[in-house]
Amino acid sequence: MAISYIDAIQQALREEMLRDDKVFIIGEDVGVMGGAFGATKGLHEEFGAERVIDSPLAEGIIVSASIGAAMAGLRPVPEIQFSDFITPAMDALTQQAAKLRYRSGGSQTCPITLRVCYGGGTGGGLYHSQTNTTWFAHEPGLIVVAPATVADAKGMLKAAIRQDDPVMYFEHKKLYRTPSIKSDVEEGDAALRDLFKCAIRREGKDATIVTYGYMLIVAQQAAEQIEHELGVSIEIVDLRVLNPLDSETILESVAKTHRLLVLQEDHRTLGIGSEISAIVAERAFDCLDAPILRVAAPDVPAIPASEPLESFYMPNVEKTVEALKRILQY
Amino acid sequence: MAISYIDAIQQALREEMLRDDKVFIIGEDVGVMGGAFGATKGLHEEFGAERVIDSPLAEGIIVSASIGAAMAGLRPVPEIQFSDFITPAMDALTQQAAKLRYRSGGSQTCPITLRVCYGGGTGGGLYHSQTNTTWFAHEPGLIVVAPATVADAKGMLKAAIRQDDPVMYFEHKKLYRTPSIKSDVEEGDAALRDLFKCAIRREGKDATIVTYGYMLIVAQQAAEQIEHELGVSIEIVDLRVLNPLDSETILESVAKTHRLLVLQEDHRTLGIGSEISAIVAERAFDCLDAPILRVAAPDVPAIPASEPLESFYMPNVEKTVEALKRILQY
Amino acid sequence: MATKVREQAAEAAAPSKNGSSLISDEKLKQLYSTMVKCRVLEERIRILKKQARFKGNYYAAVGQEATEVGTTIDLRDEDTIAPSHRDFIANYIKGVPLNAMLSQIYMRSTSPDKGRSSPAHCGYAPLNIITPASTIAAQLNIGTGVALANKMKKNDNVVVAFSGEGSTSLGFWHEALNFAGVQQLPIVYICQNNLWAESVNVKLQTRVEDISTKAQGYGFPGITVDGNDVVAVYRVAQEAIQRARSGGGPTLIECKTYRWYGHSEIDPAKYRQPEEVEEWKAKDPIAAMERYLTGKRLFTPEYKQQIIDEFNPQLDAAIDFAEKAPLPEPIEALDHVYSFDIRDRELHRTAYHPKY
Amino acid sequence: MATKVREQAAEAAAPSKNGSSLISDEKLKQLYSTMVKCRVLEERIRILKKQARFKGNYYAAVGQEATEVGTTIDLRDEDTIAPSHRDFIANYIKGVPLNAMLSQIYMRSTSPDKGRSSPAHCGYAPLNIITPASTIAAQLNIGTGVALANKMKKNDNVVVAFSGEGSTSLGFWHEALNFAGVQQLPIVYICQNNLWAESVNVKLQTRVEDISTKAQGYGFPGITVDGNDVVAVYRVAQEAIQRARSGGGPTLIECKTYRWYGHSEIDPAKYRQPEEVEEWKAKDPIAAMERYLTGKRLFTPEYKQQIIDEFNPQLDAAIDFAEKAPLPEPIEALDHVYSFDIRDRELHRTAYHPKY
Ligand SMILES: Cc1ncc(C[n+]2csc(CCOP(=O)(O)OP(=O)(O)O)c2C)c(N)n1
Ligand SMILES: Cc1ncc(C[n+]2csc(CCOP(=O)(O)OP(=O)(O)O)c2C)c(N)n1
Ligand SMILES: [Mg+2]
Ligand SMILES: [Mg+2]
Repeated sequence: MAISYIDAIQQALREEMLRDDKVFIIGEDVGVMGGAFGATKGLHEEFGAERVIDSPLAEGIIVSASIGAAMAGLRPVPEIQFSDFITPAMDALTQQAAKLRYRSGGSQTCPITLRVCYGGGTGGGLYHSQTNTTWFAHEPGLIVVAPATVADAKGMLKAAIRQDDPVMYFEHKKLYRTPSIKSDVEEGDAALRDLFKCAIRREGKDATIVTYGYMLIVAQQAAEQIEHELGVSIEIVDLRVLNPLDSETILESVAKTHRLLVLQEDHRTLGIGSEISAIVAERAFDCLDAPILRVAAPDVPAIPASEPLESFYMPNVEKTVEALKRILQY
Repeated sequence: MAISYIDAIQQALREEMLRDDKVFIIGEDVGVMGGAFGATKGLHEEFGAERVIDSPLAEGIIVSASIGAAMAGLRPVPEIQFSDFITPAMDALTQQAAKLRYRSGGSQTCPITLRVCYGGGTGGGLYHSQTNTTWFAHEPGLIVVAPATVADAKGMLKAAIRQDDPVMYFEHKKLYRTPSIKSDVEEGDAALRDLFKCAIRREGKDATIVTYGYMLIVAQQAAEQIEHELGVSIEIVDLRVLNPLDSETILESVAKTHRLLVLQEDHRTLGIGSEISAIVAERAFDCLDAPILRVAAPDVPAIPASEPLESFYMPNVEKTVEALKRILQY
Repeated sequence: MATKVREQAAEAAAPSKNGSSLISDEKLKQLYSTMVKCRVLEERIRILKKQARFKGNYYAAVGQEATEVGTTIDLRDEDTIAPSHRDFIANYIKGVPLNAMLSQIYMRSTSPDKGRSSPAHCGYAPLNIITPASTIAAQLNIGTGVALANKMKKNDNVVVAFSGEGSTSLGFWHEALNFAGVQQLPIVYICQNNLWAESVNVKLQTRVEDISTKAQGYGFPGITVDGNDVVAVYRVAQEAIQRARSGGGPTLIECKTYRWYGHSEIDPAKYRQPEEVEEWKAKDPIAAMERYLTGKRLFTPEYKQQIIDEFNPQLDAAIDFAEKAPLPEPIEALDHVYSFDIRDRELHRTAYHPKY
Repeated sequence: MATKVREQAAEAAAPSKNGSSLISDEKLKQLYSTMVKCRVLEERIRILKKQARFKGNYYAAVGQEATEVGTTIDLRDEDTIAPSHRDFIANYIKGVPLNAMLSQIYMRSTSPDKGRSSPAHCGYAPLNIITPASTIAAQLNIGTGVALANKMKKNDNVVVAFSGEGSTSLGFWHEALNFAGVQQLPIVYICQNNLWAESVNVKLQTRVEDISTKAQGYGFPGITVDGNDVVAVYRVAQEAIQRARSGGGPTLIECKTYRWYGHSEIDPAKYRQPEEVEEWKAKDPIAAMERYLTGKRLFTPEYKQQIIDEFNPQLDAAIDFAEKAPLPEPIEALDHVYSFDIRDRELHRTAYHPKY
């Protein structure tokens, strides 16, 4: 039976906690309440307060205590309620988790899986809509993933918990209950999904859209519309992983289509699209028949709350189609 | 008489404190000791503990107290002793300083000038060599500058203190006392330098190197070597400002030389070079006769302390010349 | 340095040791009437929310009015307050026009922030009210910086900074109070201990009984007061504000109180026992003040009705104003990023320029 | 819950209230001899630095040996320590081989971290010593997580986490202690209050007299002890470690002590008065212990000489080992980023692939 993105997350957590009693959850409101959005629903009742810890209101210790627990052999799955509030954990993530293995010459490691709820378009406003993936995609030592499908939501979370590295798992709040993406998922190990490769979500030959997260839905709608309008075919690459990037899959797609558009919810400057554009301009220059365009939010500090401001901010199908036309007709 | 980069910083601070009694300094060891490197030498004696505040060991409050003081009409010049230790101030910088004007609809502002000592190549190791400019170059609302010359060190700091926006001023520790860049500087307002444009440090027609900070020296040496070897001419663009970027100057240079190399001390992924490459691939595609190459550090968590590891890590003249040849002979 | 840990309401209501006189009848009535108006205001906002007449979330302080009123009512325009998501009504108490506040609720172009922040996150520059981020405790640190500026400018303005008990777990909270202690800043930290941080009970935030104990680690007075006794809160706050104005340094005031409703309008608050809620509703700060005033022959039901009847039309007018006010223009999303305009750059940067 | 603020050396040296017996003569001599070896070790490192025989900086704890030895000496291998930049010698006390420690100083491929961290930042996985970042206080938070794991695993291992008084100003420090209090974790926080954080005096870090007072805000015992009295430190530490092992929760121990030299080997420490330095050198923990042992007829100058004469050859051998040990291969800079290898990707990613 088809389940939602957030149910897939809950299932993954439950299965991994049943499989390995070293796995535990810690975060704000993850226990009694089952999470601000319900991702940990029922786990407190099933596994108890010892393994589903309602932490103090302090993201720094949520992550750094997880690092220490992971060093000591446990498999913590901490949660950041909103990506907007990840800043208190910035040192724990970039200076400790990302660098512990490196600074100890491989003798000390911290396999944590940090779930981060992110993304806009829900009217959440300046501080309940942020992305902030760039800060961490920039940090070697961290694995950063952002599933866009229900199967990935479950399978990548399970794989992340089993991965011997610190993993940041960005879950888009607007995908949590989107009916259109609901799908069946497998159980146990069969549900595991790869943690390192991009996925081709749609085959095409005239242009490539690289995107991730909720924007995958926008990309698919834009592709359909323009294929219908202009009779072209668009390839869609779902990044899935933001760090370390799977350059090969992207380069191969561009080598085939000769045109690239990057679609990101983040604002333009130094979003993940900048890196993808740079990789292609560096390594697949000869394959390009048009400039690499980026459809992104404008460079403003955050997503304003008032409806007209938010919709002006968000990348959408219309903006994507327009940009696609520009490179197709170039 | 020619002065050093760090003396230029000290002069700028002193002149601005004499000009405007709303200007004050706050940070770790900035007072009695005159700063870890001597940038605030003599100011505590001259202006007293009230205007040169030795703060507690807490970067978060150093920056956030400055934000509040700036809101109340003062002109704080806080200091972060090493960019490696800026993480406790991540919220203050990205969620408060960068967003205050925006979230208050322009009714509240915080003109602070945060001096950040950054950069490697001095044997400082993992935690005394970091760059971390990407985190802030990604944040609209912040102005991020990184002077590479003595005149800019003085003039941009003075201009930053007078600018009605939060400015992050990244000073490269390896430039502090480099004899080769010592130069005369002007006094008072005459010393002011622009805060928004790139500078062409060397005119050329066959390829453009875009760089900033200490790497400007490397770029110049590489350019000389290759001009001598191949009889070509290289244009060097000194970014000076990392946020908001001056795209026009870069695009014009590439339109002239048709070849672009970005040289950055930061590791490759999502360094400022990614954005520059993306801008050019997006807006000057037709001008390009070769792929856009990036000379950058490898994607590892930080700069290791042991000498062979550090020199493997650092971008240098040899790596730059090799990359230049690749695009020139393309 | 001696640190006071508990102050009883009774004691607080009596003439205070700093010799200040008893509170005037006028002031007592003002404390009461302001609480009533705040209650009416927030209960109305909750109805508007249920009617889906505005988007976005709201965090009601219903049940905590004594704390908001007792701490804020006598502040000067030049004094700064640093509110959290919970302290929308502090804006009203400090004197923000209802039209501006309701425009904030409706996120209209007429709001103090031109529709950028969420409904409850209200600031107001003309009265030195810091526009809050959602980041818990961040307002304390900025407020601490304002206090530093006041000290450097040698004026006698104070800062009143609000936070909840959950906020005390954050490093920000610690860095702010520690710095204020070292610098002896003119600031009063109001911690509204309403027992819950979303679904998390105070027992999971800290091992201490009284949040005020934490002041001992910073070297300035910490006081716990009955946050539902507006007279006690007022007295304690006045003493702390006086101390701050006269260079005596910071104070941490813990107000033990309770939020009647969920964390926000979308929170059913299933994590709380109904008994607990009932117990605290019985300690309604408004009813308590009515008993106190009745004892002093200062209260009649008619008096209360009169306050409400006078306030409702003002509120209706403000709601009407806000509902009729225009939303921001979409393009305004590009404004107020820097001191200079970026519309042009943003509107044209994506365009491909064949001129190259 | 009652919080103890001061413990006198004398009292500490006497049989402690938890009935534990007097400290054996053997233990007293071990405390002394270990301090002597630590002193010899660090004074030698300082000479090597002056001779420029290794690159990078060093942060000597000379003058603070009583604190390092008294807290660390009786820990089990399974116990974890979280050192700061100042606690290099804690590695020796816990049992790290000198060859490994000197390799760290020389940043050789034979160092525990294969030459990545700076000389003083030494960790050692086999003995559960966390490799420190330079980020002040960060080791406390990671150590707190290890304590959480020990609690969850229901073993009786403890964590001893070190920090200086300057570290107490950081939010990290607060979040760690607050969480340990809520969770009643098996951890002992050792704060070495040596009066200075680089050039900043403790008076500018906090308004309180005793750092141990801060424990009151976290609901567990805080104790201030004479950090130059190794017996007092040992006794107080043993009590705290016992309490932690038996599920009694965390303790904050403030050791009042002093670093004889600059913050690091490049710091002339001009910001301190010579009198202050002299005063503290007169309180040399080693000399103090010699007096104490002499009173017990356990000390002779020959005994001291013997300790030094036995230790020096070991030290010489370790220095020789380190100086002869190879530096890391340049390419190793690409290792230990992830659990998987990235050499290939890094070495080839910049190359342009005409295959497209
Ligand atoms: C740094 C940060 N983390 C998490 C949140 C999400 N959040 C919003 S309010 C809240 C609880 C606040 O509790 P408290 O401080 O007691 O204030 P109250 O809501 O009870 O007034 C949380 C966790 C946030 N806004 N900021
Ligand atoms: C977060 C952070 N900020 C600044 C520094 C630079 N720094 C290194 S040691 C030090 C002083 C530490 O003082 P204290 O905690 O008292 O330890 P001590 O050196 O006295 O042993 C400072 C400011 C740092 N390492 N980390
Ligand atoms: Mg609360
Ligand atoms: Mg110290």
